[in-house]
Amino acid sequence: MGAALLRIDELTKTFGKNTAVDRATIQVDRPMMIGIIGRSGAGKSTLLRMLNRLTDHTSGQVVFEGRDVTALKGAEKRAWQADCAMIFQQFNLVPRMDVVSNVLHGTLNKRSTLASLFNLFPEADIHRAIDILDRLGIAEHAPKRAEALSGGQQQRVAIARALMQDPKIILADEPIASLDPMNAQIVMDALRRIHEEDGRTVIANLHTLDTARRYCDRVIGMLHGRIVFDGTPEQLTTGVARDIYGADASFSEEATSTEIGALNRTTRPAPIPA
Amino acid sequence: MGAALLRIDELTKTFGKNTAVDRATIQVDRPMMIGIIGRSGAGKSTLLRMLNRLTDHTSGQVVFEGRDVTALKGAEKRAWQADCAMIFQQFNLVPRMDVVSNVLHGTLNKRSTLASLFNLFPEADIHRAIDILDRLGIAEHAPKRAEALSGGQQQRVAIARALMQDPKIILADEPIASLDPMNAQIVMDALRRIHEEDGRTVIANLHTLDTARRYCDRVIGMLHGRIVFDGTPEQLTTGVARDIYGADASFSEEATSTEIGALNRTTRPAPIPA
Amino acid sequence: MTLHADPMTAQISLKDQADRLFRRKRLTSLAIPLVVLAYLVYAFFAFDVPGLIDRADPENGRTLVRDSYSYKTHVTRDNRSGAVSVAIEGERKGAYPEGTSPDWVALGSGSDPVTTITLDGGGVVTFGPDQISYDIPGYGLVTARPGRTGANASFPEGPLPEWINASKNRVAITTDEARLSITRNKTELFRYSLGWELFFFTLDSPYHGMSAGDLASRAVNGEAGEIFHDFWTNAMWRHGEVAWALFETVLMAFLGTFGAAIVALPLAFLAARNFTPLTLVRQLARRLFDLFRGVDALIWTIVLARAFGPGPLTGALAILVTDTGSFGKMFSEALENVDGKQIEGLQSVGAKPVQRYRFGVIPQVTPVLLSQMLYFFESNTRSATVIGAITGGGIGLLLTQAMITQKDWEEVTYYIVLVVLLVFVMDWFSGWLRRKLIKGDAGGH
Amino acid sequence: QDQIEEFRIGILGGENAQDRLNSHECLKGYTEETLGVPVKLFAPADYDGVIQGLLGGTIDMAWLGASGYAKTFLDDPEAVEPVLVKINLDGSYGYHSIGFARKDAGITSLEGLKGKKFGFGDPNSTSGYLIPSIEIPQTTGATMENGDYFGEVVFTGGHEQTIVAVNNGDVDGGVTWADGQGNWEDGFNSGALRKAVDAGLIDMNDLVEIWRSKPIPEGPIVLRKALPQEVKAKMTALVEGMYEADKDCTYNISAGESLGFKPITHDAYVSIVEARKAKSQ
Amino acid sequence: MSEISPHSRPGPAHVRDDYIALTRRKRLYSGMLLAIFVALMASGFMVADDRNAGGFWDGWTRVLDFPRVVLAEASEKVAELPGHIVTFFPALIETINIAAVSTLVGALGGMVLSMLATRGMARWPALIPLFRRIMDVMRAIPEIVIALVLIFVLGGGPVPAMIAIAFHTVGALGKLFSEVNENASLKPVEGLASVGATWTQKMLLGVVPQVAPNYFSYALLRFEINIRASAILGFVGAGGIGYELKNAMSWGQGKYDESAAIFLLLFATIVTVDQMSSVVRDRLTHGRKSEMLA
Ligand SMILES: Nc1ncnc2c1ncn2[C@@H]1O[C@H](COP(=O)(O)OP(=O)(O)OP(=O)(O)O)[C@@H](O)[C@H]1O
Ligand SMILES: Nc1ncnc2c1ncn2[C@@H]1O[C@H](COP(=O)(O)OP(=O)(O)OP(=O)(O)O)[C@@H](O)[C@H]1O
Ligand SMILES: [Mg+2]
Ligand SMILES: [Mg+2]
Repeated sequence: MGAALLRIDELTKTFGKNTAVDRATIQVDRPMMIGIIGRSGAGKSTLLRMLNRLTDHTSGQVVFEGRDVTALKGAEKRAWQADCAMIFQQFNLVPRMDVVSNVLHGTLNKRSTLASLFNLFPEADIHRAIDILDRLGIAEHAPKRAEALSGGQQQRVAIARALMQDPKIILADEPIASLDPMNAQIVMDALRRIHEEDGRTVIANLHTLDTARRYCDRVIGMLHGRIVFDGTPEQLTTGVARDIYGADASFSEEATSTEIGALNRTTRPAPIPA
Repeated sequence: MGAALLRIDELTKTFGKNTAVDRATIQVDRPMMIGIIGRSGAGKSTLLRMLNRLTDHTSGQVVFEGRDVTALKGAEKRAWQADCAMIFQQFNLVPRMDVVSNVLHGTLNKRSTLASLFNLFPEADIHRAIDILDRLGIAEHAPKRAEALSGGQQQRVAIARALMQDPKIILADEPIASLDPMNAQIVMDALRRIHEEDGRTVIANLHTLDTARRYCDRVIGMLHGRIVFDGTPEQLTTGVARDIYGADASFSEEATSTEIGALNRTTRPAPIPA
Repeated sequence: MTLHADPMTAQISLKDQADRLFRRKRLTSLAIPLVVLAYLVYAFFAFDVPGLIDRADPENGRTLVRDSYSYKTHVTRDNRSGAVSVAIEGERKGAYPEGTSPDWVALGSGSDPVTTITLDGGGVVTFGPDQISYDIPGYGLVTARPGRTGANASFPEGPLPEWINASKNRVAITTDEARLSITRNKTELFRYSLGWELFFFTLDSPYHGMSAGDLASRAVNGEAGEIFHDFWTNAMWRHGEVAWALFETVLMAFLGTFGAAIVALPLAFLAARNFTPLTLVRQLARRLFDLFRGVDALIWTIVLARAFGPGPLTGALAILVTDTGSFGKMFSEALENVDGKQIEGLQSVGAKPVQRYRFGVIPQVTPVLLSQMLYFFESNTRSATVIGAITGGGIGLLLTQAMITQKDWEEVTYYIVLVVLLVFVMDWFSGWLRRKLIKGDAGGH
Repeated sequence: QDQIEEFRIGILGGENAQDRLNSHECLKGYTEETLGVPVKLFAPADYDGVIQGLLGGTIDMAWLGASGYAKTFLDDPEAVEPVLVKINLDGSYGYHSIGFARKDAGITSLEGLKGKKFGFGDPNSTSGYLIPSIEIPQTTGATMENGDYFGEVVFTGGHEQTIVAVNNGDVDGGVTWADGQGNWEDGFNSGALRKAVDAGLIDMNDLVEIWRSKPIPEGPIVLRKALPQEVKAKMTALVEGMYEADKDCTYNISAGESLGFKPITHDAYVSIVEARKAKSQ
Repeated sequence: MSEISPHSRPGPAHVRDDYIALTRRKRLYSGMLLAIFVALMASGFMVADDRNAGGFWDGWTRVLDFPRVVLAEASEKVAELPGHIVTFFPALIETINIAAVSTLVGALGGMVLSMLATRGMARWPALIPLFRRIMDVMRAIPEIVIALVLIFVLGGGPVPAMIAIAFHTVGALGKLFSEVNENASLKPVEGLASVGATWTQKMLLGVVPQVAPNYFSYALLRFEINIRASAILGFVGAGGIGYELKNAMSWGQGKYDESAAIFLLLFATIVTVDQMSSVVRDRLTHGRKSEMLA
């Protein structure tokens, strides 16, 4: 894997006078699970959206497997988006359509426009979609409408759609922020398993420290659009966390936690190896 | 105090086949603060609503100061309602109207419909409303809309409305169930103070044992519509509580507690004298 | 603590504040009804209600109400030839064949030339060869000898009651049971009877006057076709044509509404901010919608009638044009309110723009659009009644024409009942369809 | 262009739409027989509906009022041509505009209406508007503007409405049409008053005649000029011969007793056209 | 690392078959639905075209004939337009008055009826279905029918139109209001009931403050519709601008300039009210337009 898998080079995004992402530089050499943490407004979402090309960058470069992703246009850009799945905090499914159809949307880029307009997906794809749903434990909901599912189930449908894309990289923008602790755990477990079993790179924005520690191989901390930390979970001490969150001494890690049992604990839990 | 102040006699309410209140009999000889406890669905709300005549009873009788309250109709019924204030779990204020108006609604029964429609409340009433609000510590919110207040403040407005009625008896249906522990305490303190200072009878449905113990002179336990306990807080042992809640051995008192600090405690608190 | 330096003064100022608040509230709560009242009083006089009440003719109302549930039989004598004819509503198609009459009329014949009419209240009217008479119970006998010199009527002693309107050449007597008018040329008696006469069969049908049981047994014996034919082509009520008219009304609403939806959908994209960034195009589309909407369907009807002539198509097109305006506006609003998250989700998988519309927009807006269309379909059924009155189609034409001639109130009643039932059915049907389609999967497949 | 696929007949108001359609069923049958194409009948709600149809070429034949014909002619002289006119029992082809009022209001002539409310019928009606609006000012010497001679001048919408409005006292006087023959107490032999009397709506004892116009020519049956010559000839012959062939049908289509239809040309309506043109200035 | 719990669930093969069967069925249904709709539209069009005097395909080339004639005359006499506008302004005021009064009366009636027909608010709960039916009937009868009947009894003029529109408005607004009522919280009502308030007090103090913005917004929308309705009723003799428009229009050539002036007035009014009311309504709440144009 000599050359870098993904190289983000001085990537910058400004909204008017406001610099949302400021010369972010990250290099990923092998598939791994990366967590990005930071305060609200730190630029995490903007960074991921630039990777997926949902938002155009201002300057800098993203190179994936030697290809300049930031320079792509039209059909090529869409082909890259098909290779780079994105999972959203609000799931961004089509709520009135059934689960399988939502998953099948992952193949839209590969299908002719006309066939897809009439919702004509090949049977093989339908089977694969159901297999993926089965892998995520929600196959029995296949014929239901997405809106009829709980948040955690919907997020798993979104993951299934991402898997349906057979992507080279999966981006997840706060995938568990709208979920209760129980569902959050299921979703994070699923993402981790996808990384481990399929060997895909997963980059996830996370708003809680302990989730990042628990699931990620590498943690990147952002503050005011800049990358202020990049290391292993073990290197992420409370002091470093305080810097990232720009918090004062009253910062308590539990305050950001959504993990089950956090309320019952009085001592910090031992980090669980990912 | 020879004759009973309030006598509830075999009062029964059935909804279809379901008996919500089953031959409840209670006698109150002097003004006191009474707590009614019981599981959800035990019939507590129905009992209070029958007292206020919001719900019609099926059989039995309620006699207040020698008058058969359950037999009243039309204007007489409304006059009784004016004498018998009710406080609700959800406050039941008019959210879009200001606090003073909400309090003044307590006098509606005494005012002509037309006058109340044109907001022709006597100045003396307005002043009294503000005095009452002041007594409850929320006078400064007087001109605000009720919906702009926090839950605890809204419940105090509801209490103010009740006081405005100058009632002979105050009923409170789970007055603190929607409140956080801090506000719950303020509201219960207010009710207790009203009982003590004005000598009014207060009957409150409560869903937590410790509140009942802490504030009431007498506790009534209901189960499946029947009164299964009637005694002093001291007589209310954990065993009795278990009967009332129909709980199995796993019953733990904290599970029902909302009191501040409950989460921090590991041992049962010493009962605080009312 | 400095804020509450003196709790007493703080409270007094609070009370002042509250007093002020209530003064203001009183003012508004008094002012609004007063303004409304003042406006209504102004309107009362602007509309000249007092004059109207003064002029209103309750008799017209009574005629109307009576006509709506009863019919009148005319017994007419030509005073010159002496011929007597009997006809329901005085119409040719309701005429009794020569020499026949209802049983309360004893027609004169060669031997006894006097026609005797026996009324319910005991009154008897005779049409003799020279003399007409009406024996009015509780009043007396009125006689008349109409001829060149006038009606020549004579009345019992005393002043004329107000229900007799007599002049030299014309006498009209209105009693509860009948109305008799005598002029030089003609004598006519109207007798009111309950019901919608000839509703099922006209006099020339063999089935007239037959009981339901008889009809049923004949229907079973193979006459069902004839019976239905006689009913369906009833010349008095014309059930067949009325049914066609009802159908035409629904047809106008149907074509107009759904045609408009088909036209408006693409235009709505042009008028939606998030789909058409070009302000000029958007404003153009919106003004177009305003024009279509602002001109009422009725006026479009007049404009279109020149090109398409009278008929249901013109009505349907008028509805189509107006509703294109309404739908265009509402659809574009719905499009502006679409949830961007779904579209973004599709964008993130690399979907083409058309695919994004298909899966990100259409499923979202379909239920909104569909329910709007069905609402309009229902209310357009009602509008089509009015439009039909102008373009010459549907139940509306029958209704307004029957009203304008001001005599066939029983037909008016019949049509109103039908219109109301139709609107009810459409209301129910559109509600049912809406629930069905929107709950079912309207978006996905 | 000398072929037609269908023939469309427009029928003017005055009667219940269904009655109108019904009384023309016989004509429809004869026409289908004569022309060999399907025939459709249309009964729009007002004069204007038929006129617009003739102008737009969607109606081929209609029996117009004189003023309606003038309107059609003024809009487009090439649209239609008059072919036949109804002949009254006395051989004339005219009728009158009758001004009338309530007897109990004490009005007996136009003088009595001074400063009062006056009602016309439909603006396109000859007897209900055009002729009285020209002849009445000649009598009164003042215009028909509001407040000039009459206090207020309104359109009631049609003959039937005028009669009801006068009878109710909503307007103090109005004009409508009648043949002017027969007796007042019967509402004359034919016309709008007669229909109202027959329907039991009014009692002629309550009303008085206050004005009568000069004879107004009966409106023509018109055919669209663009029709093939052969069709026009056939239709004219058909209607003209109707009185001989089928008296009942003649009664139906001429709305009462008549001697059938006789040919007529545009010349008979020149004065009406001029009158209407003058009104349009 | 916890496993994704593989509950007891049907095998994917089973799910697959079910899903594919379901999809086929749905596709069939929606295909059928679409086919029926297209067939209805096509045959409906053909019937209408056949029963019309002029055909669609001949007619649409002449669509602009009439507007052209009107505009030609109007532009010829453009100098007279301002004068006409002044002349017809009082008629416009009358039309607006008819709409305003009937909206007011209709809104008041609709308010009372809707409260009587809403569960939890009704004065006589047993009569709820009765009041609902009353509203349905009031909504179902077209204004023009009531107006014509009243013109017969009362004579022409604004009052019959006002009553007719108000009658219909009561039904139409009543239905919308009762939907608003269903979403209103009954807690304040119960709170007022507990102090012994009368029904009127409960409704006006407990319900009206909650629903007033929605009521107001619907009433405004109705006002807009009623202006059009009152203009239309002028066509059948109910006075106002519609009466003037009809007379001018049906006279035709010679008065097309008047028609144009009246039309301009009416159109400007409708657009103004439309814009004003949508601004106000947007500020108050989002009204549902679709249900209104009844
Ligand atoms: N479309 C936009 N237009 C203008 N400014 C934007 C836009 N999107 C983001 N920003 C700004 O860019 C900065 C970074 O936003 P971003 O959403 O990336 O932060 P984040 O770390 O994802 O925060 P959060 O945890 O709240 O999602 C913020 O200041 C935000 O206000
Ligand atoms: N309006 C009603 N119609 C039918 N059943 C009712 C009604 N109100 C209450 N009930 C039933 O009566 C029983 C007693 O209800 P009630 O509300 O009095 O209980 P509760 O002790 O107040 O419970 P909670 O703590 O949930 O308020 C329950 O079974 C309930 O379902
Ligand atoms: Mg973010
Ligand atoms: Mg309860």
